[in-house]
Amino acid sequence: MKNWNLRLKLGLVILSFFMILGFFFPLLYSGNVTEWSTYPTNLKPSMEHFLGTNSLGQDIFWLLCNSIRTSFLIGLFVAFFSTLIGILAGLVAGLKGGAVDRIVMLLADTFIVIPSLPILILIGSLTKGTASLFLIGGVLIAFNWPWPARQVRSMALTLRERDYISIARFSGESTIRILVKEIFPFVKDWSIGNFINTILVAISSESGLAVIGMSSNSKATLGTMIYWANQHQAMLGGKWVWIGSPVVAICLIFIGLFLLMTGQQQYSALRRGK
Amino acid sequence: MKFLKFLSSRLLTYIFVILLGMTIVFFVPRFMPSDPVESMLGQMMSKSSTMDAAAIEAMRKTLNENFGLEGTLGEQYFGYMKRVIFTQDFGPSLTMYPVPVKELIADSLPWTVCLLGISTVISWLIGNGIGLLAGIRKDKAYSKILEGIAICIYPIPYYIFALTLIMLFAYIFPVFPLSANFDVSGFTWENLKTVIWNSVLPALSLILTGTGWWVISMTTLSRNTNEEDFVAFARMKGLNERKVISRYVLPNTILPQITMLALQMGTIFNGSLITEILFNYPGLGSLIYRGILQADYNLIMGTITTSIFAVATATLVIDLLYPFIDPRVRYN
Amino acid sequence: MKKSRLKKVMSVLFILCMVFSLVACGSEKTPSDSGKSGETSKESKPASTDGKMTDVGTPRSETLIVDILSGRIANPDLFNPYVPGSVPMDAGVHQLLHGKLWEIDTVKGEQYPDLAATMPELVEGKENTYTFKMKENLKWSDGEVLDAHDVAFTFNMLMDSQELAFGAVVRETVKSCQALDDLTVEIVTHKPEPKLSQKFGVTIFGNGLTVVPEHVWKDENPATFTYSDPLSSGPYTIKDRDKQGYWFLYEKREDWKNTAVGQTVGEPGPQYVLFKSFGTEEKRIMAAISNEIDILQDITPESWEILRKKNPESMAWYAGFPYADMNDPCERGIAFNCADPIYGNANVRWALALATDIKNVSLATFDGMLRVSPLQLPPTDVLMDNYHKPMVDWLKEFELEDGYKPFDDSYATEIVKILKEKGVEGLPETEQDIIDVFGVGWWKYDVDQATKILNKEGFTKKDGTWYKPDGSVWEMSILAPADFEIQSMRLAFAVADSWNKFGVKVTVVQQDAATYWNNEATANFEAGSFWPACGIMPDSSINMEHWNSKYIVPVGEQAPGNRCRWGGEANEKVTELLNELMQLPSDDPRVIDGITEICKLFVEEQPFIPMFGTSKFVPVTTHYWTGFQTAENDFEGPWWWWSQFKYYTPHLKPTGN
Amino acid sequence: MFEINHVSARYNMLTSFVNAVDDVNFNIEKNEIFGIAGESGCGKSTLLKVMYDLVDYPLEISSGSVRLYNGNSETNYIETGKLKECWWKDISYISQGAMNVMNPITKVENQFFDTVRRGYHKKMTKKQIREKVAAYMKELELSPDVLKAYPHQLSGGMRQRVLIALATFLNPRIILADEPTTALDVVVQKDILTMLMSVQKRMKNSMVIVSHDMGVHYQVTNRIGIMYAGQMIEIGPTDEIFSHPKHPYTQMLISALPKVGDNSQKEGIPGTPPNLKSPPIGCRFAPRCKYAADECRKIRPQMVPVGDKHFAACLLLEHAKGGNE
Repeated sequence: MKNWNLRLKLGLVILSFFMILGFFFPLLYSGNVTEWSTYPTNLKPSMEHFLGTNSLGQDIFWLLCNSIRTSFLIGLFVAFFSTLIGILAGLVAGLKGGAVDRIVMLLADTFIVIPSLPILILIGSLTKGTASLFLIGGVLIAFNWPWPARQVRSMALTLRERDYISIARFSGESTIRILVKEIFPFVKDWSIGNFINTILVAISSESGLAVIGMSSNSKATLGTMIYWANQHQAMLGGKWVWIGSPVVAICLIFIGLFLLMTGQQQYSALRRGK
Repeated sequence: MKFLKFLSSRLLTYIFVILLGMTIVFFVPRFMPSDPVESMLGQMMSKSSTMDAAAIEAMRKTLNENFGLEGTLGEQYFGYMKRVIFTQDFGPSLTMYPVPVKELIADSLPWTVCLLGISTVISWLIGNGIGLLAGIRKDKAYSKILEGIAICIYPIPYYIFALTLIMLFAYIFPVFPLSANFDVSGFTWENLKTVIWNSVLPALSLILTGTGWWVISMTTLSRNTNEEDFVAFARMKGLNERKVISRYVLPNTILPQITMLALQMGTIFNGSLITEILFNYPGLGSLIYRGILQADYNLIMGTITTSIFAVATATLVIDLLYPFIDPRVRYN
Repeated sequence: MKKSRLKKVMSVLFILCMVFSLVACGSEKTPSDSGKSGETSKESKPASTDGKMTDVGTPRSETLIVDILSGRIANPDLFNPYVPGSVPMDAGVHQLLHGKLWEIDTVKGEQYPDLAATMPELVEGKENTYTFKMKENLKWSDGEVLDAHDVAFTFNMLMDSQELAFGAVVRETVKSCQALDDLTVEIVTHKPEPKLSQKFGVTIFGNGLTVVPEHVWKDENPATFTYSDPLSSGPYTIKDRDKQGYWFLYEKREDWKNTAVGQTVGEPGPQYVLFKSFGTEEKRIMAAISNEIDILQDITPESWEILRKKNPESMAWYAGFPYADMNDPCERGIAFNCADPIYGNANVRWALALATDIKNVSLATFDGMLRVSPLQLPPTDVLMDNYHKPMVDWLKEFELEDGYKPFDDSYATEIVKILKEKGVEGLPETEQDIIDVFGVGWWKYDVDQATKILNKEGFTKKDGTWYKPDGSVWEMSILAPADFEIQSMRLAFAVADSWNKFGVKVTVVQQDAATYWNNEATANFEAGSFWPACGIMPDSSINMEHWNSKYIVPVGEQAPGNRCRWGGEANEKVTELLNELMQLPSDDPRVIDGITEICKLFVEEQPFIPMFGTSKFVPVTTHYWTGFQTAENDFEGPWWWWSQFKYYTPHLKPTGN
Repeated sequence: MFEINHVSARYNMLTSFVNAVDDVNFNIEKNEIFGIAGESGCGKSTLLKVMYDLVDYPLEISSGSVRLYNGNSETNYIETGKLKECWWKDISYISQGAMNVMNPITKVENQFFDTVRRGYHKKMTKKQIREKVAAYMKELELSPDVLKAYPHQLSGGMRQRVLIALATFLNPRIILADEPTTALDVVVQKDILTMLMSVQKRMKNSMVIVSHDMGVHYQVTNRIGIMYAGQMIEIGPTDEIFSHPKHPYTQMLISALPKVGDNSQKEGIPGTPPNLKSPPIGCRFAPRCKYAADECRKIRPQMVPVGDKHFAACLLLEHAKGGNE
């Protein structure tokens, strides 16, 4: 803790701030945040409404907290699984080669070549606009694992040319052990980067869908929050808190994650005594 | 020999990928709970409900015949595959009947390719430049600032970001036209200027938001490479910093980025939906969107197949070229 | 020095690709516009806000700029009105180019002849034979005469062609059509058609029938003819269009005197009319604020608030609250799938109606700028005078099975009170005005009565949640348009909100047009924010015809009408009444009584719970043009997307700016 | 000719310092092979870095300096801080583990090119360089087509050879080799060592070899310095050290070596080296030394001559000497 660098600390502060907003505060609010005309509309920020209320008569603060939670969950869910699947697939493909490689890459390529947004929109209209966030998450995973897979594979391909890997392989170590012990360190940093980026991709894809009304608009996510604000011309109408808060939230969450990532790299670099 | 073996197997994959993709694209829309005829009638009725109901029934029949939507799914599927593979013909657009989908795509393609291609390349260059700086000069102030800016812009939801740009530069300070005008009757220097002038804002929005990811990935990559033994050793050889970076760090970090760029270049064939909607830009993205909203099967399949083909080709090219760029990778 | 070098490299690359971009753009352009070259190639320059020239090269002061409702037009060269995918009518096509046989006066609620000179009349002695006269010395924009022969040609062409969708509509009704002389058209129908002018003339929005010039079409195949340089039978002719389909430029005809509008009203004001799609709502508003657009199509109340505050020269229908025009011929509400065991039960529908907190719904939907309607007919001024107001006494006395009187005439006064508290100014004062603006009243918000009814039907409520008779939780989904027809969309959310509070688990399902209409047609819904309740003339029997029981088909099949699958006794009565009405001429006194009866039956059964008339914010900015119709100057309604637009143009005068 | 005077270096771990090299002081003569021995972690590699002036964060020199004299003059020398400029020309470095020290994506010859360009041959054309390099490779009995290969296509031993060629190509006056033979199998080790020796013989320059393997030193070096816990505790001619090790630690090292025809169980060195963050005040070996007396734990021993060119730092030895007089 004591010799953590600034980035690491800052990142953790920002993230934990949002974690608290997203996972603790919602517990304090009993009502249903998405319910309309719960309060008078368009109130200025005040003691009982920290961020005021919006044109739908929702309390922006509580809405924001819940939105942060949902978006966080989507982001983590998607990022975790797509990165995990991607890395494993990529490593296995890269190291085992042969049929395994071909099959994995065939799948990966198929998903890479199919444009994701149109499909997401298709799904959107398929599921009649009530795409459960879970489904959206699933689709996002399906479209996001191939990228790390390819990347990691090309890394693995170069790695497996390095002597000690082949040594390890000839000395009969199990692939898993090689993966974990010899190779993972090399793809670690990239993977963390990818993980964090995927969180963002997930969050912003969801809000991208939401903006064109294809997400599940009755649920509270940062995306749908922006959607409703847009629907009510918050930007031109200068309802900055309403439209601004989710945007700022997204940015800060990402920046927090990013600082965390780079900070962690510096930290581990220092540990390695480099 | 090895190469031929690799080539053949890779080509096989290539073809398989495209077929698989096309198949998915054929079936997914058909699961849509709507069909083009109905949507067309629906929109007519939403405008005026005076149309005699029996007549609508008759209308539906005529349309169905015109669109060739009879026959079992199987028949339609194989018919479609045959058509596309052997004649590269996607048939007529249903909502813009009888314009052939091909023509629609051909009209939008140059616009999309031009805008997205250029902005992608630019953001790639800028992004990697900044990323490299930030990676190897992590202690310098300017690299931190550049990186910082990129990091702050990148996560802003595109729609909001683009909208802000419009509000800023077309409304509050009306520098650029609010409603872009891409009319080009004949190719003249005048028109070219107009088009470029009108493309500035969309391009800008794409570049600024696009740069971020390149910065991030390049920073990480170059940082790691910078810590590799051979870089340290190069320094020990007393090579000056510029040589070390240009000969050792850059070549080794740029490889994955090139892969990514190639893939990106493929994906531009989806067009960029929100950009095109926001900036009235006549590209593929809005075409796809229209197709989906109005359940225009042929249009959906045409546009998406095009992009599938493009991306697949891009990946194929990478795989074939990679061993040339990176000696460590062999064909196998 | 090392880093500076690096920077140099970067900047050089940057400049390089900038240059490249110019070249690339240039070379890319050429193919995209090869083939079709614009009629007049004009120097196009970036849109200037100085107001001197438009970006299509016409003087701003002589150009009226109108928003296109349909957005970007896919195929700007396909003007054949009878094939799918042709340039949508509301892109200025039927507003300015195509005359119709009969137009509608929405203020009086009557049709009047447009290209025709008379309404169709039954020929004495010959059954099912109607004749009407054409106006004299009408001309096509190419100078050729427009007369009865063109009309006859159009009808016959449609009947002969198997491909044309609208042909089916004509064949349904018309047996034969011929020109008796240059000015007289004779139509023979299969069965008596007292409402012929409503089938082939405008009542709402426009009409499928577009008279086409025989001398151009006679040698063409109507199914494939693109008609890319359409002749005009209206006061304007097309001058230029955007290859990308974002705008169409129309110019006044020199021989405007040879058009119906010219003969009956006078010379159109604007020399040029530019129909242009500005894109998303934000951009349309920005354009209107900076006077880049003169006439806006639908916008949301929020947008109107912004526009009103930021551009003092903008105005809507009413000068003060509620600003919006409320005479739209379709009313909004919640329709039910009566084929569904739950929602097929009229009492359940009534319970839901009583569980609707109409005032809050109104506020949440359009900030209270809404006129309520308890009837199956939209609360337009005309129809209110003919039905809503006369029926108030009956409504007051109307009882449910258990003798409960659901009607509550206090809505208007109540909502005005609430709005006053919210600080809204310029509200109507006198009781009469209040009712004219906000409607005659609606059903009580009486949760207890609703509960009573539901309990009687076997529903049970445990800790705030309703359970169906079969014991399962009562979940319900309301279909709503996704990002079109904003009012219906919001209404759905607001009603869902109300019913959720009542204890029904309601979710709103937003769908794009295709899915939305398809689900309605196949009864693949429980409830939906549809609008199967339109009307414009006192005789709105044609608008109600689609409730006819003959259109009911099994769930899953495409229903040609009656998409609520509303059957049963009451519907049979309605069907009988409709069949009679269809045989009566519109001016027959029995028409009003018949429709009143139908309305009563709908009130009893509520297959569609009518709620509000549609409030249209279709504002204009008066920086360059004046003479727009408003509540004070109401020679017509603000129907910028209707074919009668051409009749407004003579009223518009330049401000000289 | 190459002077290391009272150098101390440490790693800056933000909150604490690790004194990896503590007041080390010795000379390297012309035309000799000097070995630095000691257990891993005793700071020998760090010392080598300091000697090469490869000092950057977190490593820092806390005192002393390194001087490379030109010829025999006393005044004309290059000192720590300036050494960088004559890297590869006057002083070169053969690094540990040759696996990843060559740019993986360029041919071996290119690695020569930048080196050569570094040297006095700026004006040379690629062709000339190629010839020169090829010739040199022949001298070292390396086949020239190695130059056309990519690093990953070479065996570990071959890479190490190339590396040596690379380091000696410009004929520097002193060559530092850090564990040149680790991670190579015995046979290859032998070749590498012979190669090093022959190169040195031809060039008549000095060479410093760091290795934990006493065997290596026995075969190659003329003189050895034994390091323990960051300090130089004994310096002397190789055979002297092997035949009469003076310092108890050295004695243990030597006795731990296998000898021909002796199968008795070898006693390993008990205990572990001290933590360099807070080293003992007195003799750093005291905790593990079986002869250690109380004062050993208080007073820090100085280097004392214990024979011809042979020095050791141990209180016991100091007393022994005192006794003799």
